[in-house]
Amino acid sequence: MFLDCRDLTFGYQGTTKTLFKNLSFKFENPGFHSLFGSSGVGKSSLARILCGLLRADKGVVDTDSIDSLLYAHNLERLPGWSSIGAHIERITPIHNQDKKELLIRHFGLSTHLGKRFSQLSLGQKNRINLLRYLVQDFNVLIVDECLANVDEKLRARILINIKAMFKDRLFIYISHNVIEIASYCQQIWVLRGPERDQQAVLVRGQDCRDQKCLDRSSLQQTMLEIMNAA
Amino acid sequence: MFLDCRDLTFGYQGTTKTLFKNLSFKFENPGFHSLFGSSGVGKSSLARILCGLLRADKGVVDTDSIDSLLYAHNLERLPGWSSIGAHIERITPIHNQDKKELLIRHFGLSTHLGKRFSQLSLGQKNRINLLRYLVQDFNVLIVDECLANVDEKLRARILINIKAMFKDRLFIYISHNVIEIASYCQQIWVLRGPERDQQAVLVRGQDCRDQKCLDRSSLQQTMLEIMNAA
Amino acid sequence: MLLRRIYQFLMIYLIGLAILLMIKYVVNLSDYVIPSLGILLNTFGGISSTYAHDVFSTLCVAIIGQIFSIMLAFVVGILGRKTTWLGSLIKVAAYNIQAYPIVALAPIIFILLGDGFVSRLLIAAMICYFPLLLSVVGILAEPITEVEHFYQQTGRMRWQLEVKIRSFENLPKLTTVIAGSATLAMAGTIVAEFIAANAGIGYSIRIALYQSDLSKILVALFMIGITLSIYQGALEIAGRLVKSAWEQ
Amino acid sequence: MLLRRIYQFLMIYLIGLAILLMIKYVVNLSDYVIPSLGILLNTFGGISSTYAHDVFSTLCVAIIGQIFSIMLAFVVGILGRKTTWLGSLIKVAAYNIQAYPIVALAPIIFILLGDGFVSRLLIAAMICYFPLLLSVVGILAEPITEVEHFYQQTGRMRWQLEVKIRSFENLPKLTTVIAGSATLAMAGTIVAEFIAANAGIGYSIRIALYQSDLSKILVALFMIGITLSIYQGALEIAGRLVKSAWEQ
Amino acid sequence: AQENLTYRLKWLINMSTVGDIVAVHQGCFLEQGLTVTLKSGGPERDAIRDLELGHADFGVASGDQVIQAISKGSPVVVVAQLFQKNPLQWVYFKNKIRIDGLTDLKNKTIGVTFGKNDEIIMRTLLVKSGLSERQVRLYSVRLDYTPFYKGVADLWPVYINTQGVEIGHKLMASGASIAFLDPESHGVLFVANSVVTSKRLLEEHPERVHRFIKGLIKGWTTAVEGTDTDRIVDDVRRYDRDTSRDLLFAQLDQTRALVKPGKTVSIGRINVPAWEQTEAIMLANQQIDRPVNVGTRLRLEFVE
Ligand SMILES: Nc1ncnc2c1ncn2[C@@H]1O[C@H](COP(=O)(O)OP(=O)(O)OP(=O)(O)O)[C@@H](O)[C@H]1O
Ligand SMILES: Nc1ncnc2c1ncn2[C@@H]1O[C@H](COP(=O)(O)OP(=O)(O)OP(=O)(O)O)[C@@H](O)[C@H]1O
Ligand SMILES: [Mg+2]
Ligand SMILES: [Mg+2]
Repeated sequence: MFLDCRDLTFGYQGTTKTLFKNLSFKFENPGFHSLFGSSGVGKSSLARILCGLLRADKGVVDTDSIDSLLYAHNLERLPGWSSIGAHIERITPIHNQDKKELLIRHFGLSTHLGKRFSQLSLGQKNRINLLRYLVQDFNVLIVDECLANVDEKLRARILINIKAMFKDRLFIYISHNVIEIASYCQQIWVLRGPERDQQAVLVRGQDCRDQKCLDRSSLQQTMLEIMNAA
Repeated sequence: MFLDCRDLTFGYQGTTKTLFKNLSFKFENPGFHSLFGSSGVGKSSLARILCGLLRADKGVVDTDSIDSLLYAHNLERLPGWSSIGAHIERITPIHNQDKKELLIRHFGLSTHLGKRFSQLSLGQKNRINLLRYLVQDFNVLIVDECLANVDEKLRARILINIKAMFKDRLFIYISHNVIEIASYCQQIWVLRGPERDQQAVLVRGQDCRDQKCLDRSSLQQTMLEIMNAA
Repeated sequence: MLLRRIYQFLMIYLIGLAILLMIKYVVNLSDYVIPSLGILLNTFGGISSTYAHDVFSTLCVAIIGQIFSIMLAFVVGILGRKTTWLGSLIKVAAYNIQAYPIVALAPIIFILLGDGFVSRLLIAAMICYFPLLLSVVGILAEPITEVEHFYQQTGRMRWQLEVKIRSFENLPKLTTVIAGSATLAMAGTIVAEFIAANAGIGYSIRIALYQSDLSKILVALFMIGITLSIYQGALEIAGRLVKSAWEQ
Repeated sequence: MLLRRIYQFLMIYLIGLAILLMIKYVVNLSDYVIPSLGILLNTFGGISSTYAHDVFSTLCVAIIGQIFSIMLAFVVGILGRKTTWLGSLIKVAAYNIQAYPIVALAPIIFILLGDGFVSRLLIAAMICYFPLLLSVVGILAEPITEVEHFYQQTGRMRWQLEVKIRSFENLPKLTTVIAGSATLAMAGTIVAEFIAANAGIGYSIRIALYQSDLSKILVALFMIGITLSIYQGALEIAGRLVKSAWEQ
Repeated sequence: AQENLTYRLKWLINMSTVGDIVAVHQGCFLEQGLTVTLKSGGPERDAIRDLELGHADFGVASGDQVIQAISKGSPVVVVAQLFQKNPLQWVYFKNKIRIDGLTDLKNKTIGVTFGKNDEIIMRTLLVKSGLSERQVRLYSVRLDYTPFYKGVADLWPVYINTQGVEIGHKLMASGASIAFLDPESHGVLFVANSVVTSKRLLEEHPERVHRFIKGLIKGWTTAVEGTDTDRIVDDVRRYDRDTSRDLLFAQLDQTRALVKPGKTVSIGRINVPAWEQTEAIMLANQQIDRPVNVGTRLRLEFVE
């Protein structure tokens, strides 16, 4: 399984600026990968192109090896007519019920299932939204700042658990937290804007599977690479 | 100028859980302070109480020394009928026009002023929203995850500039980024939930004024203190 | 709530009446043009029980008509919500029919359906349904992307779900319109009775008009107003119950 | 767009006509119950130009009435948007008046205002304004907290701004309702003419009814429909222009 | 100098108001120094109200309206009576039913407009016929004629000089034959269109009333006796564009017979016994609760 994009060119209609110009990158195998770049560089736009919500002006998105690609972002809301527990219950396929239970525990949401979406804190909203994507059947999941408002401790726990539970899936994790990306991601594509001659640079991350794997200096090294690339 | 809360008790109507029970804390002087705590502990609720959107069941919020307290959070939207540049222009008092120009530059928004709010990236939305509060006349500003979706480099620059420009104001910065809080904040109140016997613990931060001030080991120390308190 | 509605209505009615009487005495008009308070009270005593009965029978038709038109508005709203050719055809049809004043359509309706209960109902429903339709179309045609995104992504979106999401997000607007359309259902039924029927308050108003008897008309307006205040109050309470049941 | 509206209208009209004629031949009704196609075409040739002129004069009144009622709906919507006592009194008044079928109010209107242009306009506006009012009240009463928060916090909130924010966020709904209410303004004007005026298509319909001439009524319906399709199409285009001007 | 007057009619401006139209358009009022504006009427606007409100100076009202208004204290006076015969009659299919005497109404379905004067007239006819109300079926009339056409109702009320002509024409064209039931031939007199004004105008400006009536009677005389019928019909067509010329000629003939039923009758004459009978009928039907002595409001001096 891979996700290959070649020569993407794109600019929003009505604006003169091109966002991507012949952008090419490739996520080569399942695992926890990342799209990184400064605010406004085009990560969310790229994600929208990948999942088909936007169409590139030019170029190819090769998704032949992928059955189902989902895009989760952090402005989503759950419907308000039932509790989040009831909602999750309804949208989980039967064969994923076990996963659901486990995830609810890992995500620290057990005591909040009776609440409506509007009664949650921001970080709780973030978590429940990501959770409902994880219990779907997918090959590729783009996670666009879905945990931006969750505290770091919990976020680390969540990432580690996701990595353990979904080894065969391809994640594209979009976040501004450099340490996190350097620690947990494998292939990190850093976007740099169309004015730079190499628009996307690949950095290899530490791809940690638990909280203790961290070798301080190599992490430092990766972080530097990322920051320099961006 | 100070912000003093004594014996706050609060729980959302229709829920049984009390969020705060005789919570007391005090921000003692102008500067860049923080409210910290894990997701769902009640930071945003507390902010809503401080600015009067919610009413505590019991307790006193002493704001006698404060003329104007504003609360900015990250779900806000700007009206869509004009460009963000025009909006900012309209809502900036004349005597703050210079500040406005400076802030737009520091916030990296100069090239986006012609856009509508809906055409911005998430981080750009975050920034323009915070900016419009900063150009108001305020004594206290609560910043509730307003920069959560901005990249770290830019965020650091923004914080340093805010601290330099608004020395006489009191900021309460809510964020999940521990390094950032440890580095830039002065008084850090860590919320821990009503089941712990000391509901809020005060940690002194590094209160850096530029990017180079960091003394690695004392920062590490502060971070540990914060993490242990939470 | 309900009580407030009633006494607010009374206030408005009395203000209106006072203005009429003032004109009467200032311009010095005879009882034929504007009845005196004495005549009015007299008429009230004489016919209030008959009229109460009439208004009740009208209200029953109005309620059925309203239910009918709520359903119709949703059906058309659901079908017309898409910007497809068929959707817009249905909308054009629904809009056009409304442009025809009922006075012009009535003969055709009577030819097709006779002048029994069904015609009355149809006319009532037609007058009441259009405002509903407008709101329902407006609401159902507008995507709520933040909520719908997930269902679109996971291929779960069905029209029922779409309708449910959009209705829920616009619940306050919908209940305003539905409660408000009660008055229209009532007005519609009265018009239908006025044109065709031989029962109901509309029929009584017609007779009063032929007899040039303004005092009867004023009594009728009073009865209609008070009944409607109660009905609308009840609808609002029901709306609040639905809302809290759905949201809690 | 405009063209599509017109030929969709034609389609609907022809379907309706076909049904009527079918009934005529199936039940074997005479020409005076339902006119034959020949009579209809004949009538059309004879009176279409007069009727076209009538419809145009009606349309002019309708447009003024619609503008008037849009303004009225906004005024009442703005005043009635708060949940204060006065707000709810205004809403009750605005709702109650609507419950009275125009036929019952007409005599009072004529007593108060005479039977000139003003009364006609008032009746037209009353019929058209209520659906507008319902939507406008629904829209203006619902806070858009994410946008309004800043203005509340900084003490900048004025009612004008509140109205602007809520209107803007509900622009598609508002334009749907305003475009749709054109049909109601037309219907209202026709009813007013039917009751009171001595010009316009409503007056012609009354005469046709008086003469029991269904073929003339069918021609009138045709004229009304086609005019309205054009007017509504124009309104929709205007709505789109406003939207793009405001949003871009 | 010309004086401006407003003249409110009872119903639409059509052949029933031919004399009024002629008076306006053939200069009869101008000769009297009056400029008269015609206003059509309808169920929601009656002339007597307009007189009181000052919206009109003269008006046309039916006998029952006048009596009703007097009973409620309206200062209205009658200065002329336009129709000597009430135009209201009942149409029926001759090949379907046969009405020779009033008793033939037995078991028939009769259209009446509840609340309007045709209801009272029919009830009076029924009283005269000796039939009880249970022996006929009264059917509520609405705007269109479909129930009659479809045979749901046997008799249907029409104004003989306008609707009667149109419907008769239509039905004749399709081979049906119709007849009319005329209440007057069964002894029921019920006054129709009459000219009214307010007491005040009469007292303050009797000469103005005089001139108005003079002009009006001249108009009606021209309409009824004039030979230039083309011009008369053309004048009516200014208002009633939708009725064909042929029909208008037929309507004119019918109207003439109502306004001047016999050689000896002068146009505009107030038929006092008819008014008294009208009052009696209304009293009997509890339309008014006590006698109003309508005779005191009839001003016979304007029409010789
Ligand atoms: N609908 C739109 N129309 C025009 N320009 C747009 C639109 N949406 C986004 N943009 C612009 O495109 C650029 C990229 O936006 P995008 O949301 O993809 O950035 P991002 O990398 O996700 O940023 P962030 O980290 O802040 O979320 C931004 O400069 C933004 O202003
Ligand atoms: N309207 C509400 N009704 C009931 N409970 C609520 C409501 N809003 C928030 N809560 C609950 O109150 C608790 C505190 O919420 P709050 O938003 O203050 O948390 P927070 O500290 O800001 O968290 P985060 O960092 O995730 O934003 C949460 O458990 C949340 O579920
Ligand atoms: Mg983004
Ligand atoms: Mg929060």
